[in-house]
Amino acid sequence: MTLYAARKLQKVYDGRTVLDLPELSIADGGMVALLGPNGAGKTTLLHILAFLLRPSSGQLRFKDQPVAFHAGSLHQLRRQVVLVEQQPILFSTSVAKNVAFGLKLRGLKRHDINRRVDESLSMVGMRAFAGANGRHLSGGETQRVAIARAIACRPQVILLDEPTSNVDIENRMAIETIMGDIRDAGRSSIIFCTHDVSQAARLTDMRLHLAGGRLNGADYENTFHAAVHREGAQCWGRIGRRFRFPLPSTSEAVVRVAVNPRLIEIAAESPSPDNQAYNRGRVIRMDEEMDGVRLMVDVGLPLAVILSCQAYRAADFRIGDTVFVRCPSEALSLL
Amino acid sequence: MTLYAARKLQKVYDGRTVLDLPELSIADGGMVALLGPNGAGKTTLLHILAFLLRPSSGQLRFKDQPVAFHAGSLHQLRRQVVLVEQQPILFSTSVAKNVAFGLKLRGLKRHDINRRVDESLSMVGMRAFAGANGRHLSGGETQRVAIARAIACRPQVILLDEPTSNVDIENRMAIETIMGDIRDAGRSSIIFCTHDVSQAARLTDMRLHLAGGRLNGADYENTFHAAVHREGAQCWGRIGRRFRFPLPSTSEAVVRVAVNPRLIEIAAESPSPDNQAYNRGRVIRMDEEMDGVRLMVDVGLPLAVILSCQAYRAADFRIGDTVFVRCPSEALSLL
Amino acid sequence: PADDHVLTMSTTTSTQASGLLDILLPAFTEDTGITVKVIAKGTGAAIRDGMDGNVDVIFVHAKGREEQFVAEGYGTKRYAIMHNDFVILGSEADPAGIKGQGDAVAALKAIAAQKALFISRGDDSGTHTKEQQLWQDTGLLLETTTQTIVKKGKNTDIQFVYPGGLGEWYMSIGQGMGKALTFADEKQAYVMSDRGTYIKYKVGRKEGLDLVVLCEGDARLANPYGVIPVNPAKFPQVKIKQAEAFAEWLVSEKGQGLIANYRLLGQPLFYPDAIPAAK
Amino acid sequence: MNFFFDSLFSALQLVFAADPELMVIVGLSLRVSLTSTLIAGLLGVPLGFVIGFNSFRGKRVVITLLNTLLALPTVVIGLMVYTFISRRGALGALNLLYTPNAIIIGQVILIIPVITALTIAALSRIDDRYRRTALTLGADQFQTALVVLREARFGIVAAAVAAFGRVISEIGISMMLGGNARGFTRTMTTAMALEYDKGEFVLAVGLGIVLLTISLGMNTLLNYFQGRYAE
Amino acid sequence: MNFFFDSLFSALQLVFAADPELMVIVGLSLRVSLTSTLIAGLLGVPLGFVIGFNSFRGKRVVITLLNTLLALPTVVIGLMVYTFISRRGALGALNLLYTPNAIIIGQVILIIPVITALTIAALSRIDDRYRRTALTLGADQFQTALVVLREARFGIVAAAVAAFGRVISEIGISMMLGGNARGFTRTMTTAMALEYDKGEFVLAVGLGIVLLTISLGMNTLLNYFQGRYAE
Ligand SMILES: Nc1ncnc2c1ncn2[C@@H]1O[C@H](COP(=O)(O)OP(=O)(O)OP(=O)(O)O)[C@@H](O)[C@H]1O
Ligand SMILES: Nc1ncnc2c1ncn2[C@@H]1O[C@H](COP(=O)(O)OP(=O)(O)OP(=O)(O)O)[C@@H](O)[C@H]1O
Ligand SMILES: [Mg+2]
Ligand SMILES: [Mg+2]
Repeated sequence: MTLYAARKLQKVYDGRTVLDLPELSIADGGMVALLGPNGAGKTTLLHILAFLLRPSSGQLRFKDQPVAFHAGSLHQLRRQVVLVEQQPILFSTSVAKNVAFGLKLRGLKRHDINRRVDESLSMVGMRAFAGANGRHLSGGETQRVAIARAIACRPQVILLDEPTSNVDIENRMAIETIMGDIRDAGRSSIIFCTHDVSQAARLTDMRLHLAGGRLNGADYENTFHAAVHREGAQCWGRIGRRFRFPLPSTSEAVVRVAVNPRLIEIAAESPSPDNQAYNRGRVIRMDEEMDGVRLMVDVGLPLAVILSCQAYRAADFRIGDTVFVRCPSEALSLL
Repeated sequence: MTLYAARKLQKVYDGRTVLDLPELSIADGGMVALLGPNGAGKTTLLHILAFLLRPSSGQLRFKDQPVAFHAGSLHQLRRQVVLVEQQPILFSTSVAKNVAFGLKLRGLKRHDINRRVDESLSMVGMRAFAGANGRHLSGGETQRVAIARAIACRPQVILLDEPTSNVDIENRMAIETIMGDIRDAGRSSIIFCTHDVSQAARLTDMRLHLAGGRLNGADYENTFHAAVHREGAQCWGRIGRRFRFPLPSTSEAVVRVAVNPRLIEIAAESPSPDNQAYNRGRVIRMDEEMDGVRLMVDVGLPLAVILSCQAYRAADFRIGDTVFVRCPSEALSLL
Repeated sequence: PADDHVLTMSTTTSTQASGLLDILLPAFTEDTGITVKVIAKGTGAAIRDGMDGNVDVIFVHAKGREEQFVAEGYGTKRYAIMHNDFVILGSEADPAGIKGQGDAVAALKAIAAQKALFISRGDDSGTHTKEQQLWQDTGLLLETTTQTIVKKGKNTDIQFVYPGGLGEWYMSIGQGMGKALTFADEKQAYVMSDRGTYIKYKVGRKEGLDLVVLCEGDARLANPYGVIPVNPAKFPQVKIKQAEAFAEWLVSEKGQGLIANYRLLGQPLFYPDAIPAAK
Repeated sequence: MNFFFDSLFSALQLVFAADPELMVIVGLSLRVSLTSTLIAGLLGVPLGFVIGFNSFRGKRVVITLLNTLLALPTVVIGLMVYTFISRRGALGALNLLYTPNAIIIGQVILIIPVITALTIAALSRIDDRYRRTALTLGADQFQTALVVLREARFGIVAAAVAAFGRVISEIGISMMLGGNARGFTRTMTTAMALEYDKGEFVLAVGLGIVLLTISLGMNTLLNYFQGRYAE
Repeated sequence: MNFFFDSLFSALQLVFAADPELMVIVGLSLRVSLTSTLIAGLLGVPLGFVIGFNSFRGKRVVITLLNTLLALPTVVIGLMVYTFISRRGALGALNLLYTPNAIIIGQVILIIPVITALTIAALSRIDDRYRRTALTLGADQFQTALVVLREARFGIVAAAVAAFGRVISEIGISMMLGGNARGFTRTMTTAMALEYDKGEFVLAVGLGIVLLTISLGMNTLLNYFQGRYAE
């Protein structure tokens, strides 16, 4: 079953189209990460998927049924989907009552409510705060209570908008574990936004990349503004202070490019020292990815390069090594 | 000159001491990171340093002058310090007017104001939004404008509360660059909170670790709740599902421990397979640190281990390698 | 207008509401160049205004209290200007059967005997004072309530006299004449009113009244109006010259004539007292 | 000053004498004002919600009209209601005129715009996230309104308090529709107006002080319950 | 209904005849009410800020007292002011009684509690981050208040509109302190009261309709400027 299927979904604010999805389909029972730069439309999309925002045009189907955004029937749909906002807000009452809110609405018995409230708060490490006033919590505490409040409802779909942005390291792990457990138990589908690419990689097998309101295959991780200049017949793009790469001809002065981290060439030594397409850099970080290793190369700015396991074993890069990277034209997409 | 010097500074809410600093001193002209778990008191401290919150007791000196929190003179002090809140708010007018606000108050000429507004917005990549309404921006956009609004004032001290929590990758880099430039130019001192340890490591040489309102030498990075159990005479702590380590005797069922990442022992093979103090793990990430390399080892939860450059070169760990880690008692602090 | 060409007068609402002042004042201003600033309120409050020195002259209808006002030195002299008369009104049905009754006291007795609904203004106005007198003349057993208040630091009693049956058939509404008429009309009850207001309400407006005059002509039903300049000996700022000019003008042939000729739909409302034959 | 002390002492005497007539008047005033405030609240708060929560064409026009109705004079309300409920009016048969219920009808009309306009203003600054959060946690429209109401309670209580103050101190409607009949429809304010007309200023202000004392009592009670509720 | 149409047509006739007396009355009403609202705003809004912004012992008591003053009857205000400005009063020499200024004094007293209480309510839901942000960007107390005021403008304008509605439709004070002297202190409402006294109900409501029209005009203007300002 498809959980969500959208066609020609658009959201327009003051004439500006901030979300524009000709086609989108999300399967039931999985965990999906929504990635993309600020203003990409991630929050807007989540609000629509939570049935809280009416799209300007287009169709949305939920579990194969069309969603009628103007009708009163939304209430039934909303019961199945809970959103945790990017900057969640707690009702100005106790933390426990905040978490109990959705449970009371679902008609649970007092006893069950208390149990679930305790359970959910323990999961996010906020049980000690059950009696505290929701308005006086710190940023990360608030975020964690909001997550507890959502999962306590055990909805079929949980939408999380940057759920760990203000959460400390220990609890970030705890929340990722909760998300993984929920996915593994198949209880709920989870869709979440994040700027933490490795978090997305760790947790999900489906990642949607939004930019400028559109879905694109291009990798969000290496999305940059590049200054364009011309040397003879060749167009060059420059990112940051020194990273340069050949560009297809363009008349713009600044372009937005996405560089596919899997198609970047990386070598321990420059094949020809004069080749301007090769940029010197240092390996500053390495991360395990689902099917390989992500290197972060400092070329004046951090560039992600993903190597397959074999390529990584073969090349044997170490932290601090000097490397040379080149962006072949097939790695580039102009946005 | 010391920028801030605090003695016996406390903040108490409803009988709970959320900040308790017997002694604190921050030098002028540097960049300081404030680390610590949620609810540690980071935001509270920043608010006090911004002269926006009155401590419950104790003394604060700013540039060697005592700060009189009850007096009207605060206005003069506040002119020198600008805070960007954890969840910043923009005035409900245009983005440009938001950024111009502090400049107008400082009596700049219209022309200079426009220039600086442009400049600051460009720095955070929000120039295209100058005319947009501040209330309708996305989370990351808001955060970036708030940073532009603060740096436009060119204050002597900039306080940033998790400045990049909602910012996308490209702009996170940009903001780190701006912070670095400001530090390098020696224009302003910067004090910022973050949960991103590598960001703190990259940018600063002084890091303050807060936990439960107190400064402690223990490393924030490896701070965990550990379940205590007893096997014969020996006390063991367990973190997550399987990571275990010997503990000094304690009567608590759960303790909070900090594990110093520089004192953890790590080896490619377990010295004795039966030694329960050795935990099997996988290297999932490596990061360049100021004076070494940080390994992230998945032992059921991510444990940071910092190696010196030589040790790293010598051990030659790779991503995906299986390793064995042990926490000797000198690496542990009970909090 | 310059300050000494403005005269401030407090008066009862009836003189204003009847429309008489709209005839008198423009003529007076034309003759003398003096503008009159009219403050209309309840009789008690109007007299009070004079006692507080807020006005230069008062124009009211409560003969007893006016004489007391002069006697206590607040006013210089009472000028008798005009009178109209009171009538007792009721519905056509006339449950107490007082139609044509020439004796007001007898009419009230009949109403009380029938316990027919009677609306009293109950506001200490000239009309109310007159009504209370008539009730006293009936010799019926009257009731009194007393309230004690403090005035100038001393306890003072305020008394309120009414026939038995308050709230049963006797309604005390504490409002002006017009409102008492509306109230009585609504309840089809008996009410005592000055003729001027009655005519104004009965025929002067579209809504009309379903009340008719049942008892009239008793000498005790006369309703005299007086004008009293405020005493400059008490309040030196009083514009005594203008105030006297106004009073003199009202009792002059011109003023008396205007009063005599003021008619509403052909019915005279007031009868001049200084020159009864004025035309 | 003398005058003020006279009034104060008169007020004290009235209260200590526990003048039965005064008690009746006070009781009526309270009953009428509380009922009007309650009814107007039950109508005006939801109305404010409907207007404040939804965006529709002409919303600003509706708000402007509401603001205009804040200037509805009591005489107009009194006369309009009068024409309906007087003997000759459409509802004459109900015999409402010169009863406490007539006052209530007029006062409700008087303060519905007040409560509605102030409810809208109170809602205007309630973070939209409260509404969204309630909805996403499974609340229906009504439950969501309750959540927002809870957050806006300070403003809405202020609206109700302002409305109550307006009606308990109101004279025109009580006079015109109630009729100030002694023992039946005489309220604190019509009694005061009467004493004023009679020139008994001390008594008028004395009654006013009694009225303010009652209002103080009501507000103290309210404050007490708000305090307990906020805990 | 007939009655209503009669009144409507009378109102139209009054307006189209551009009766000079009516113009004077309308002018005075507007001048007095706008002045009172302005003065009360200049006093009440800052007062609301001082109370709302600061936390001090007895704050709740102060708010309770303010709420009590919302029930201050016009008769009491009228009489208190009267005793001060009447000839015998402390300020008798100023010759204020029965002038438009006397009305303004009384009306200002009437609505200061309204504006103050509603300002406090409007501030209660303004996010404290606005204040902090203004302060940290270098604003002094006053500039910070302006920032918060700007954010709370909807609520504060609502307070001012409610206060304006209150005074322009108010009768008691205008009557007692103004005296309803034709050509001097006759306002829309006292004229209405007079017509009502005379039994000219149609004319009274006609005047009321004119008054509402003026109030509509004022609110439309306000809405227009608010709209422009919000851009
Ligand atoms: N109510 C609104 N009116 C006008 N523009 C809006 C409104 N809400 C959002 N936008 C714009 O729509 C775009 C998408 O916003 P959205 O919040 O969905 O971004 P996002 O992907 O969640 O970004 P972030 O990573 O910063 O949270 C932004 O550029 C924002 O300025
Ligand atoms: N007004 C308040 N009343 C009561 N408790 C408060 C108040 N403000 C903060 N606290 C408590 O003080 C503690 C410290 O809060 P603070 O906001 O300083 O934490 P923090 O270190 O910034 O956390 P985070 O990483 O989540 O932002 C928290 O536990 C919080 O619940
Ligand atoms: Mg977002
Ligand atoms: Mg914080």
